[in-house]
Amino acid sequence: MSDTVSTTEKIQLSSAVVRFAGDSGDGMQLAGDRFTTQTAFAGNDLATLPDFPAEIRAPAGTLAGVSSFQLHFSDQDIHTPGDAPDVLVAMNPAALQKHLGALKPGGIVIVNTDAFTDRNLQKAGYESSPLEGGTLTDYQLHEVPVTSLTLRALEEPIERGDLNKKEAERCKNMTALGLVSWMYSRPVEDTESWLKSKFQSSPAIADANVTALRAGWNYGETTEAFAFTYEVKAAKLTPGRYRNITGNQALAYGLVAASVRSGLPLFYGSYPITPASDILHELAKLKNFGVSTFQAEDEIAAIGSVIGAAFGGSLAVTASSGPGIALKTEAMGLAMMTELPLVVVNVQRGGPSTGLPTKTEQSDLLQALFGRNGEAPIPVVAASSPADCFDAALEAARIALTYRTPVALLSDGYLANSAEPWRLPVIEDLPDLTETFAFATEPNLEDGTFAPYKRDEETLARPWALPGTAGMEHRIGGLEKDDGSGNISYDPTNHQAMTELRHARIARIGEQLPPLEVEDPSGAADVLVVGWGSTEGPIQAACHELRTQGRDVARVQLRHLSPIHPDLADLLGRYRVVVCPENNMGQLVMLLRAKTLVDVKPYNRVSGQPFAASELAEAIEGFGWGEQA
Amino acid sequence: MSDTVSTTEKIQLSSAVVRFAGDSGDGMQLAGDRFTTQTAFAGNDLATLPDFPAEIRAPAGTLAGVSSFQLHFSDQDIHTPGDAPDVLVAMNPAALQKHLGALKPGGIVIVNTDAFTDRNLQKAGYESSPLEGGTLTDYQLHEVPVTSLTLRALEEPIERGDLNKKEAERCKNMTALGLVSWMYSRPVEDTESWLKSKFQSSPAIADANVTALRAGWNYGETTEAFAFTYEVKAAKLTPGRYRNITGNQALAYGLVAASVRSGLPLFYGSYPITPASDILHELAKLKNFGVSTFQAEDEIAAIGSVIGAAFGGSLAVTASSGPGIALKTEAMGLAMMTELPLVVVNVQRGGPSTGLPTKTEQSDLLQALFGRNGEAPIPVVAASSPADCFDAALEAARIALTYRTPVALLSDGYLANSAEPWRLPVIEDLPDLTETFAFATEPNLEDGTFAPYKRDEETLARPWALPGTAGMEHRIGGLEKDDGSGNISYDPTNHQAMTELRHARIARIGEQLPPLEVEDPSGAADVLVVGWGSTEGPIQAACHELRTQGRDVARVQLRHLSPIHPDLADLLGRYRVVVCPENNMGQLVMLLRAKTLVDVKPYNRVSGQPFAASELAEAIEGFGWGEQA
Amino acid sequence: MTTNETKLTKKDFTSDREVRWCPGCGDYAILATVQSLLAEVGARPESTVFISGIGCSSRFPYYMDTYGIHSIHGRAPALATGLAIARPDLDVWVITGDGDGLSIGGNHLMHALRRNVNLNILLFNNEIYGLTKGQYSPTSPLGSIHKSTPMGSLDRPINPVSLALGVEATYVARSIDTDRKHLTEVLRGAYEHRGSSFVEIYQNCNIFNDGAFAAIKEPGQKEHNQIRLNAGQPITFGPEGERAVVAEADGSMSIVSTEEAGDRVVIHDPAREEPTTAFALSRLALNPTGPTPIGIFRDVARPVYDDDLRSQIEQARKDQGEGELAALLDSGNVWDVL
Amino acid sequence: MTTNETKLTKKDFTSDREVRWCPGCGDYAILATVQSLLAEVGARPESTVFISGIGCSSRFPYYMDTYGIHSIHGRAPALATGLAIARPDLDVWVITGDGDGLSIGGNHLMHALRRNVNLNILLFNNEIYGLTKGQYSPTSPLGSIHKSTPMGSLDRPINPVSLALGVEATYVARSIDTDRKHLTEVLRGAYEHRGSSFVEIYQNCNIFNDGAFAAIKEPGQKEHNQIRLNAGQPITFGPEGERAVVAEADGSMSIVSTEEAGDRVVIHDPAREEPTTAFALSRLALNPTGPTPIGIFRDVARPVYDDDLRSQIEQARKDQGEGELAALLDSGNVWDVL
Ligand SMILES: Cc1ncc(C[n+]2csc(CCOP(=O)(O)OP(=O)(O)O)c2C)c(N)n1
Ligand SMILES: Cc1ncc(C[n+]2csc(CCOP(=O)(O)OP(=O)(O)O)c2C)c(N)n1
Ligand code: SF4
Ligand code: SF4
Ligand SMILES: [Mg+2]
Ligand SMILES: [Mg+2]
Repeated sequence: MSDTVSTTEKIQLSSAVVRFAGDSGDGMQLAGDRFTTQTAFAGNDLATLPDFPAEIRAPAGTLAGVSSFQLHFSDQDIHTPGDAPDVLVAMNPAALQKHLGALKPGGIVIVNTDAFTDRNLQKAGYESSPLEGGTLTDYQLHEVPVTSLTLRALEEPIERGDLNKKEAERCKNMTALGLVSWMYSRPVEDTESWLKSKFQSSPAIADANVTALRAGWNYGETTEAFAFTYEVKAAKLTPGRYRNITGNQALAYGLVAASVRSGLPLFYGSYPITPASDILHELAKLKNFGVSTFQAEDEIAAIGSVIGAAFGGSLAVTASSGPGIALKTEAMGLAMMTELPLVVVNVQRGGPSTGLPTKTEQSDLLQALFGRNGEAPIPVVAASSPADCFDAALEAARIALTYRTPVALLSDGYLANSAEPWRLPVIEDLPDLTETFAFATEPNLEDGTFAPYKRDEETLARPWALPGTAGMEHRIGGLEKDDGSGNISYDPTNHQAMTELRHARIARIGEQLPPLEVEDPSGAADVLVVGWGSTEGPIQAACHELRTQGRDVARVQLRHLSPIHPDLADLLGRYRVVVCPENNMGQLVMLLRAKTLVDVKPYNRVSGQPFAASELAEAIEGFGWGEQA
Repeated sequence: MSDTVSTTEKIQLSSAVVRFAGDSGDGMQLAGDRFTTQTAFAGNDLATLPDFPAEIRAPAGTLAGVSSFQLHFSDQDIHTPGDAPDVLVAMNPAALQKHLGALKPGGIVIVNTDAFTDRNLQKAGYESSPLEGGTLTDYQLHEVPVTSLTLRALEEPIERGDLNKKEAERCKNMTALGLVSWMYSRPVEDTESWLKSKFQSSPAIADANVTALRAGWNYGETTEAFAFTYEVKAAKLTPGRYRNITGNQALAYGLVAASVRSGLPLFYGSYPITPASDILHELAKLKNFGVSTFQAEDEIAAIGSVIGAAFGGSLAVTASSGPGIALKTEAMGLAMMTELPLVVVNVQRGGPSTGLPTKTEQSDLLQALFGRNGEAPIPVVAASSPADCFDAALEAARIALTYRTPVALLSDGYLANSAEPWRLPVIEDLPDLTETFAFATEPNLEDGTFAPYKRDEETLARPWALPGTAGMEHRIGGLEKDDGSGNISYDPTNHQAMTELRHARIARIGEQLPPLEVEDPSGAADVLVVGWGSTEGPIQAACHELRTQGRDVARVQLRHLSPIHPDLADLLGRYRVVVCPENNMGQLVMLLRAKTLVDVKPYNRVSGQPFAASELAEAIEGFGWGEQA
Repeated sequence: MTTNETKLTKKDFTSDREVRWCPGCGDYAILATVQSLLAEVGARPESTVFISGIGCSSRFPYYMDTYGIHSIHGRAPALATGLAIARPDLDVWVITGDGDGLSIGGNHLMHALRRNVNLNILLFNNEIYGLTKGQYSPTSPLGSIHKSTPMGSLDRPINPVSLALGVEATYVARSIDTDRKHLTEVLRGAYEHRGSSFVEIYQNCNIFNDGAFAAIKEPGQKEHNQIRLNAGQPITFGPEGERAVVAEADGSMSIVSTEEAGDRVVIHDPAREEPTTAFALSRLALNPTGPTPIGIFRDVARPVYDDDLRSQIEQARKDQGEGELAALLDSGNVWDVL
Repeated sequence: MTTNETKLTKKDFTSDREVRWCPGCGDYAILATVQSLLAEVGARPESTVFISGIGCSSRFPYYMDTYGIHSIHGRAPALATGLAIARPDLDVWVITGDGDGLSIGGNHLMHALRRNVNLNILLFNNEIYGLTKGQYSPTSPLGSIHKSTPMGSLDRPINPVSLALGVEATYVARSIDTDRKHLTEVLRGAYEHRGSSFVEIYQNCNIFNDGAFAAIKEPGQKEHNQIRLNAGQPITFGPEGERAVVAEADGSMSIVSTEEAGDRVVIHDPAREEPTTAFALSRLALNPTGPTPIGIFRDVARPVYDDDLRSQIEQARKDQGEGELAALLDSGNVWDVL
């Protein structure tokens, strides 16, 4: 603390990482959300990483109960929620205990001293207060009595009886937000109006929160505790209208977009499971788009209902996470066998078994590719960022409708809950899905009968004839069928032919894909990083870091995991070293090695967290130029 | 038909292939079974291939209703039910229509002329009778009025009213058996006594069958229709006591043996499904071995019950086929996570989805390896012949008990229903499974508490403490757990460590396996055939064939698919060409290529039938020495 | 129900597939009855869908010249629910067996019934697993000796009608494969009922469980054992109607002689709001080996799940207006970058 | 039941794990009651096993210092069945929720009950999916507005007691999380009952569904709405017992004033062989928003699946003699090669 009078000076930064941490009850997610919006309005590029404890509330003050929200914002475009935070707001000892380790050396720690009671210290596993003694000497410690600040600011309304002490105390997250907003020169007006509308019903609470917010800001301004404030100028983002969006929301919107762009009603049958449930909640609100949401009795019924709806002509979608997908595998085989278009979303979480429901992982790739009985190939598509979930959903729908097949769409817990700014697309520019299919209404055989498995030459898709269409009555099912007529067939050669055909259909999808997009600014790279799904951000950031260090590295992120793009084998063959980082034990690596016989190097991490860019850069450096190379 | 009087002469053969074919109602499976037993008693080595239509009875006389049984017997040891039959017995036109194509050029066809009515011809899709016209000129046709022969032989008992015409007609399969027995100089006494005991309750029926059997024999002897009879001398089999056994029966016995040799009661929880149901039926008869069989409400409940029983200290086993295994995948993840010993049998059938329930296929390998959510590695073991199902069951139990893990045991429809002579093992020579485990009864921590995940250094197995043991109370479950204590843990580094540990456990199994057994008589082979499961017979036969043609070819059949034997990569690397034939689209091939980066050549066939040795020999020749090489 | 256009015949509902049940199987009779009924009530093949699971009975859709799905074991009610929600214009039938519908599929059946989705569910009860060649099923009598139970089955059978009533199914009936007239009437009721209809059909499997229903099918026995439920009629049975069903003080039902019953005899009313009485009737027989009620146990009008789901969509459109994609994306906190 | 050795206390059944339900959750009260009961009845920790599925309620086993499995969603009854068959010497308890036990797990629950496996099944009914943060469940009242049903739920709730009686569960009871005395008695009955016991426990989820059971929990309301079932007692309720339950001529039950009821008032008898009366009682309330029966609906002795399974094994041993592996392999058609 400087004891000499001095006006705090404003320091310009290119980017900053702030982490709010506190008890589940402290409203850190909300503070983080608001700080994110303010930051977005300030025109920065940003990425967030919420991290909350497993479903059930842990006891207040304990380590298990700590909830945190990290925001990375910059005047450049960025790809990750950031590695080590510059600023940590710790609302109680447990939050400090859990997150101090992550903080940048010399970083700023703001602690709510009021919460550092013996009881709380003990719950957090501190023998003595870390505020005394050496624990924090390497950091810039700011001791702020956030709770009492808040209560003092709200004395009047409390006396007036507009709100009770408990309610007043709950405003302390706004006090913290106000202080941090001041530190980073973030206007709070929008948050004020947001608070007013959120608490319309109880103006007293609204006012209290606004007062607390301002109290926080003023504390920064008036006390001289803070020597500096910071400013991160607006990023040069592509012009357009933006909003922040999480992966689950983007995925839900993508499905609605697919419905609108295909003209097919969206049928969404699902059974709740973390972290996929929010897609159901989101869609349940959009009934005015003609969306039918069905909360089934279990995951099998959910996909069953979706197969029925697809047969009836809906854009049919189900979603779950690993354990629920396991239950759907038999029915996915039926959908594949009956060649009906539907999308099966897997918002992957930490496995195996019940695993780590609230953590992220990419370990269901092989399940998506091979987790069915028999030779049952289906396309697999992955989303690579929160906003990309929107496009990935459209692409999954496009493939399902064009080729009449179930499609696995992979997201994960990180994408599902993190947010990033999203430039709103122009509706007319979205793929026109009405071109992907036409319902069959006329018999397709000379003899005037209908053969439900007589295929389209180009796509190998079978005709989609809807119940209600006279003259097209037909029966489908899970037994092997005669190609063309679709009648049950036990003929050995037919089974061989059909099996090959079902593989050929998937291969056909690949043949009709646009070329792979490889990022290689210098064009001189001889090291390639291959990724899929949510690792794109970290990989992109890591490559960026390496390039600034003069390393020529190229990267390609796979949208399609099945089929593998036909050009991929050639591509991999062209590099000296190929590295594949995954949040699993090497699932894509296995596929790539088998298909290309290239010695692809795995870099695996299953900690329930996304990769840190710096860690990844180091690993790639090692494979490409270190001893490991 | 020779019209000159001549005593039929006896021709010595090294081996022969006979196929009985007729309507489902004609009792061909029984005729085949009996011929098999007689042949076994004659000391030949043999292999059988029953082939019946899908579950429901098709209308009599139709192609769909045809049921057949093929027997290959020899004075050498053989490995397959044979490719093209030397003799085809066709009890009706449909049987002729369906099977004539398979017959050796110039082979013998015995038809039951009585069944060649216009109605039946039409049902079989014949415009005109194949008996007239050129259809059969390339074969040795024997027109035998089997039905009327039978009825004539039974005139008396019919008049006496001992049995009615319908019952009498049903004996015609014995007439056919008698004739073929005569052709191959097979004594029928055993069959006579077998018939007597089978029809104890109705002696009239017993006598009728015996009479028909003799009538068939005498027909051959007295008429001069047959110019030759044949003899296949006894094979030089290893001395010992033999019986014929099917894969399902051998597997059931193997499980009972594992129970006896481990001292653990066998708990078998299952839900019926073709072709696995017979294991349940077999075990249900063996209650006096202390076997508990539980027919659950579905496959999920079946494996659930098995997990519960394993927790209680039983040797716990469940079985199903592809579609049912799909339903078990979530629970298999729980078993893996709770590290309980149990065996999950998959008697594979034609897939995908409901597929071809009565046909054989090997297409559930990837499902067994990767068909679970998250990183959930489990050992996978495969049986390679009907009798080998016994040893495979013991091996699966050994691994489950030693390493405390669920084990996938793969059989298939061909192994399940085919029979081969089995030399009875000496019980004492069977693995002693009591050495694989000891129940934990004492706390394993200094502080006198019990840590259910504190592992054995050597096997990495966790202690198995049974309910009922005071002081060892503990809780397990599907959430990620702290290594050692087993308490729920969301700690990132612990999750990383546990994930690696679960993979290490499986690897450990491989490190403790005996060396791979490679068959390479000349020791000069530079072509290797890698196989797994029921392809062993055909591969063995094909290699034998190639060697007789002077081709040096080696083969290795994998008992363990997970973990892959640590020496395998080296082994594959040592050959010029490596070929892997599978009854799927290349599932093991993918695994081998990924793990070894060796360009293993796939040879795939999914026709619902096992490979024909000759076809396979040709394919291997092509890869090893043809243009493809 | 679809409007009647040109009058169709049984043939119009018969597919070109050769029927492949065992000769003598009860499924043949049911198939014929359903085909005739559909023609008679003026259903349209193109607006009719049969969805089944796996089992002998579940081969049914292949023989109907309508739309159909032969799905996977036990899941037909789930597929049918999705289709019924998506397509109010269709008549959706579910064909299931005692194994398919009560063993592996029990949960889906139960939930479809409680939701009262607009489906007609026919359960072919042969008290056996036919397709897998003869294991006991959830409806097999206690002590049944079959392939997997050589010493007799140990679990008490499910009474499908009691189960359906336990989850308040709105149309619950029972009939017999070969009693064409009775089966037709019961199926007609199911067809006309909006919401879930559940019909248990006793079906003889002459290969693996022959004669399981002799007591209520065979002349000489059936006269004594069939308790025919007729709306508005007193529940009496026997050759001369000499036996009657009465309610005891504790709400249970028992069988007494008709004169002893006097005016205590229960008058059958399928329209009772509460399933209690119907439940009591269903308890008169656990397996059809003695006096057994057949006919319509319950037939009440209740809100239909899929109808209500569609009305919510309409309501939402009224309240919020037809959804606008651009507006949806452009909602919440947005900002412009110039 | 296990024999009582040294007298244990509640502490002996309390594990060292920190209990992690939300403050105020009804699960705490149930946990405490179960722990005390086990000590009181002389159960042994080592012979007691708690098996649960997934849900807030299913975390229960972690807090018991007994053996336990926190299994997967909905499957606990299946695991428990296997364990009960394998180990007659154990007390096996199943802990499940309204979602775990009636939604995804409905079929296993139903089959465990009809088999009458020796289990004690406790269903914590909070009419909500707690763990997944508040979606409606199969017991949520029609029209419930929760995360997945913003315009209200459309499916009629399951009445767990009706369902259990529909499959003839042999011990069926209902109690309330915070009514320690009542809950203890009902659980004691379950513990002492051989075969499947099913206990529905109304449990308040104060985070996502607070007050769902106010009508029968809150002073001022509960006196009017709790219909306490006591064996041998007439079924009357209300502050002065002024209301009574009577059976109508058609077997259904209704509530009338006690004097109007006179001697028509139903005398409660849980031991009735037929579930009909108990079923009728369960119909008095669909959701506990008005007069609702609590207590033991049914308690009858029936053959127990796992006991019978073990007797068959004993029987087989008697009849065929203890199995001999060598003899088994050496059976059928064997021949010697010399
Ligand atoms: C997932 C799955 N499990 C098991 C089977 C095997 N299976 C097919 S039908 C059937 C039961 C048939 O019984 P039921 O439903 O009564 O029909 P029925 O044949 O008697 O008409 C079984 C167990 C299967 N096909 N799929
Ligand atoms: C296979 C599977 N599907 C879904 C889930 C997600 N899930 C966990 S608990 C639960 C429902 C919990 O509700 P309930 O059983 O009533 O328990 P409560 O939390 O209310 O005590 C769901 C849907 C899961 N863990 N596994
Ligand atoms: S097995 Fe039984 S149910 Fe199946 S078709 Fe044959 S007779 Fe009918
Ligand atoms: S969410 Fe509800 S049920 Fe779950 S712990 Fe919290 S209060 Fe209890
Ligand atoms: Mg059946
Ligand atoms: Mg609940």
